Amino acid sequence: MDHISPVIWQFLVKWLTNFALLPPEASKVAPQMDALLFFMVLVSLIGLTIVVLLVVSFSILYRKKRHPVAVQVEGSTLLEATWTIIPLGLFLVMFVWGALIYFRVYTPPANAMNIYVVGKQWMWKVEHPGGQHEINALHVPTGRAVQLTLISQDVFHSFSIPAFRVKREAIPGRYTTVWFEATTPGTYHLFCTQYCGTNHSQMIGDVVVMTPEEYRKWLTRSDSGASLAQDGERLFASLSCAACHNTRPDARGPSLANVYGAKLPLASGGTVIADDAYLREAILNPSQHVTQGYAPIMPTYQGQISEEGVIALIEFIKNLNSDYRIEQTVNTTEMPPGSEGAPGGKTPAAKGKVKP
Amino acid sequence: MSENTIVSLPDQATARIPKDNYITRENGLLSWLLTSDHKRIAILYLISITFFFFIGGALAGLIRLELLTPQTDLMATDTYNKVFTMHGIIMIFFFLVPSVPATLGNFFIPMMIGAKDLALPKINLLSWYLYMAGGLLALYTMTVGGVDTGWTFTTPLSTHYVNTNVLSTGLAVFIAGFSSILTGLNFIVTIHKMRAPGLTWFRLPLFIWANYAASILMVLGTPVLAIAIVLIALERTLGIGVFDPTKGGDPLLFQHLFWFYSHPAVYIMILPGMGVISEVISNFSRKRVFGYTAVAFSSVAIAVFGFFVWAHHMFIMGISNYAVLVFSLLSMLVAVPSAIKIFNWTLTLYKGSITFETPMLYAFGFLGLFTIGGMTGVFLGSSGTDIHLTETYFIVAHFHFVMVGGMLMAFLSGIHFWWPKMTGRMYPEKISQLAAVVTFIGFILTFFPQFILGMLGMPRRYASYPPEFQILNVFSTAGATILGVGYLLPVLYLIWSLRYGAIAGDNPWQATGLEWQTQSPPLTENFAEIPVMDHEAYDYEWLEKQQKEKGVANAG
Amino acid sequence: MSGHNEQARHIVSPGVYLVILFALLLGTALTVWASYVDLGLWNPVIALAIATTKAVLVVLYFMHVKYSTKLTKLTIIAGIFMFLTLITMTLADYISRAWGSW
Amino acid sequence: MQDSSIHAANAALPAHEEHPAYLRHHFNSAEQQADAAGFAMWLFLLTEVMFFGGLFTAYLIYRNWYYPAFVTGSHQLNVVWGATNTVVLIFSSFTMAMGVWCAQTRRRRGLVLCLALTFILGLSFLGIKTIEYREKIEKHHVPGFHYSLQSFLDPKSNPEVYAEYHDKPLEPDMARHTELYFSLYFLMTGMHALHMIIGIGILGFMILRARAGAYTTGHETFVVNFGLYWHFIDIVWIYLFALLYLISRH
Repeated sequence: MDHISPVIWQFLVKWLTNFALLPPEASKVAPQMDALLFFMVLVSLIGLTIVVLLVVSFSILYRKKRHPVAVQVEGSTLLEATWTIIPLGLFLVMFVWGALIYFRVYTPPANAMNIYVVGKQWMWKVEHPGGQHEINALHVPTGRAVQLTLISQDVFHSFSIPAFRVKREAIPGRYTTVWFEATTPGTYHLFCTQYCGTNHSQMIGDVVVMTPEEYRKWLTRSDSGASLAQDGERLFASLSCAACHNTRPDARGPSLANVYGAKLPLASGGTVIADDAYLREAILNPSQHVTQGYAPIMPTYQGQISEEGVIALIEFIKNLNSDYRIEQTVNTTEMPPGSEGAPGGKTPAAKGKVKP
Repeated sequence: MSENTIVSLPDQATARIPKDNYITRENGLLSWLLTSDHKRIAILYLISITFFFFIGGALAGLIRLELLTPQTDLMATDTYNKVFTMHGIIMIFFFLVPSVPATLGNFFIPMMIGAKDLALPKINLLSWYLYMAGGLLALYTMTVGGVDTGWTFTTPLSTHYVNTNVLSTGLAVFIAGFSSILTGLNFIVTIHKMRAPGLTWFRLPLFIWANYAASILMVLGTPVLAIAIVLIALERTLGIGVFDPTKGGDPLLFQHLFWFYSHPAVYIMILPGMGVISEVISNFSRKRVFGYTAVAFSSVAIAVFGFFVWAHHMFIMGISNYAVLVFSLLSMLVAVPSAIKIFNWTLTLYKGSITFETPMLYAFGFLGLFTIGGMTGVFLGSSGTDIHLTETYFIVAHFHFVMVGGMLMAFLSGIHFWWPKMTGRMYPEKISQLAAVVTFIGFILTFFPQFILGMLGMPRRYASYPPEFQILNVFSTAGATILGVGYLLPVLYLIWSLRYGAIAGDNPWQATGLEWQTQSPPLTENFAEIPVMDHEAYDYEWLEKQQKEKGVANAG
Repeated sequence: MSGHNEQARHIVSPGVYLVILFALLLGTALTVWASYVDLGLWNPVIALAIATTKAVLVVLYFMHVKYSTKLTKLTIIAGIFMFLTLITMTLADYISRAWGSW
Repeated sequence: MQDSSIHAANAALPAHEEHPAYLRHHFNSAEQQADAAGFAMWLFLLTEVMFFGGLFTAYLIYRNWYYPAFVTGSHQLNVVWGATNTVVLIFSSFTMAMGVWCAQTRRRRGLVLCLALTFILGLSFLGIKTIEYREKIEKHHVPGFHYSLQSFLDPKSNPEVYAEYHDKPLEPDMARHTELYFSLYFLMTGMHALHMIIGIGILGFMILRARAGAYTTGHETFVVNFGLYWHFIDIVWIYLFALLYLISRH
């Protein structure tokens, strides 16, 4: 074998020893996905074998030398029906099976911990609720359902973790979600799979799966001093949201305590569940999301808060279990909206505000 | 007649190419550039398409070279992005879409239905000029800096986040779209209005059915692409906001409009190829296509269902989950007619009398590769597995199996099959069989590893990649080299055959189509007198009787 | 052949054109009037219904489709069908997005 | 009376064997040729339907999303001009249809007159459209060019429109989306006007040829097919008028 270049030879050996059809299965959904994939591969192989076997055996049996005169055979309705119905049946099985997996991957369980991901050209910014920030990396514990809430700041990106068999597009202007439960500790690839411009191929990173203890250690190690909700609180104060969203009887806006997940009656009729997407819309396009009983006077914050800022605000609102915290912010910012540019000696500089 | 072939050539010592034919009728460059003869326009198309194919091929070569190593060493990422974008645009809009229809279709649709020309000959010429204008504009774009949006022009990347030549590329695609609309329109009118007496719909060769179905897609789909491109251009220049999320627009709307054309477009590309395969398999097994009606209707079914599945390109992109279910289900349905076709072609071989000339070898290649390509399409149509496989090399491998393994094989099969009719001379058989085998091997080696790469999760459109994917990429690049040889060979020997090929005579393959019942190369008006069709398509017994009578007449 | 020829291109008389013209003008007046009346949900329905009636009149008489071959009629139906497919299937996505995730 | 004239005309056709000069070589009969051309024209109109289909889809989506913006946006359009233009186009469709009739019954003078009337009506349509566009420019309602939200944030700044519809001021986030309405307005009417301009150009060419008697010797295909195109533009406008001008006027 010396006539093969040693480098290639080494490569071959290395590859053959590590040969795999699929990346490691590191999430709970991965084995389910793989089962369907193997089923499909199997069906394809059987189909291909049938076609190839037929073609080869006909080619041998009926080659001109052996079978000089063709016998004209018209079609057969029975056969046509057979190869219409059997593939159709198989495809429908694949459809249902696939739909079940799709349903599973994109329906997070209620108790999932939420991590925010903002995609921008060309990096992934990950925001943990505890205030840990990561770039092009994602640390998650095993044995716990993790929901990712994704959004893009510019173009379409796609957050892909092949080892988990999950992938979701990060869309400009809209939240998308995906969830997984990691099972095996290790470091796995994180890719942006939607072409997003020049450095698309550099928008990659690592997903680090840790045992719950190590994860806890990592969390304390990467503490940034303030949780996401605290960031949101500062922003809430510096934007003077509490000027209207407070608990006074004459408050111009609804109180935000316990609003997350609640069913809100809308001024335009109908109700809506106040989830992340709704809260984001209500901040950026408030007039279309007015709660019943309030006047549509809230100004739009489009262009004034970055996506991270919106995330921090949502996280803040999510954690509002009582009006106490809002009252705190009211006390620190007693000024009408519009004059929030006043020297904020009392409010610490809030992250997430777009500088004019 | 030999035992291994159906080819029967006239006595080479006495045979001559007929003096009066469409090539010799008029001379000079202008007689070609201003021609309205569908056969000459087909030749113009053939030359220009081949030109664009090799440009697209060269770009593919660059892509494969870059991917030989995990790092970006041959070109910078932005260059790489421009290269794969141009590869996609040229191959899709300037090769695959017009390939079989504009060359073989243009040449043979009128002949197969016994007409003197297409219904609108001047429009036909216009569509070639539009095609060239679009193509040259695309090349111009490439020389002045290229474009790096990917052939899908995804918004808001293409409208707000790149500074490259999106406008001129868009214009090129827009113009090429017009060319394709006019070709499709011309075919539909011709097939409806110009059929020879006696040629009913169910006597038409399946090549006609397939092209008819593809033409419907061209006429109904392409305008939507046109408006999508117009909107992109206006969004870029004036900021109309229709696709701009910051202005309340929805960037996904662009993808709806784009894929409304571009999904049917893959059927525009593959259907005419399927038509070629029907002709070739029938002819080289001397049998009527098994289940003629089923194959004919499956073409139409593909065309109709092909319009209802476009959103399966957007399963993970934020369309509603309900839409995902509907489009996934419909995508499963559109796979069925393709399966029907595969089995009908296979069963056509049953009790035939099979020979293995080059067109047949390519057709066998098509059968195998298209089966794989089609089946892997189901992987992507099923919403669950699509999550893992979409946007990876699995997609790349899938559509190259369908487009290159399917369409290009069919195109080469058709070119070899009709070469004697187009030029009056045979191609050299042995070397062309070799080329067919080389192409097949090169193809498998190039694209099969990409399935595994995709399953492993390697994203598409990456200039650099994690090192563990290298070995499969090396395979793929090695295969591409072989594939390149496989494509270069036919160009060389086909050109050689123009002068030195054996004289083919009217009907070297003993084929039944009307196009074979006239001289080769044909007269400008195709037939000395308008033929009357009095038998079914692929009626080899009729042909035998005909030849016997002719033999008697000649002897007498 | 001449008889066949005549049938292929039926000549519509100016009288018919005149009637259609007045019908179209009436439709225009009607649709403007209707838009000033508050009919709630029915406003767009009525506007589109009137517009469609007008379009059908134009197609049938001005464009001679009433007298043309089945092929022409089929072509038009195919076109309208694809037009509606594009709109309804795209809107299906947009409308069902509002239903929430499942 | 007309019927008899048709018969006379047909009888005057040259005998079947001698093909008329306009019959192109690859057709077997003039009838086949006219059939093919007509069918091709219909297919072309199909592509036009799909082309506008993309715009209508965009319109419907954003109208559903931003209905208040679309309503107030449409109040800024002048319904009188819009209705006038509809009437103008309907008349031009009528004169075009009469033109086709003249060609079919071989009335050269009538044909020239009808085409000229259609030409003039077409030009008037564009003229009115120009007036409307100018008004939009003056009010800064052209997206991308100093677009101003004033008419929507403060409807009273626009007394004429306010007097008629008493629009409530839109909230700023909704008012922004009027820009989308006007984008679609300009896109759709602009595409339509572009088709008109092309049509008028062809009409001019046809008038010259018709004066020379080109369409009144039995070969009226071109006039018939152009008529189809013209009526199609009319139909597009009928829908544009209903969708852009008449969203809600009460």
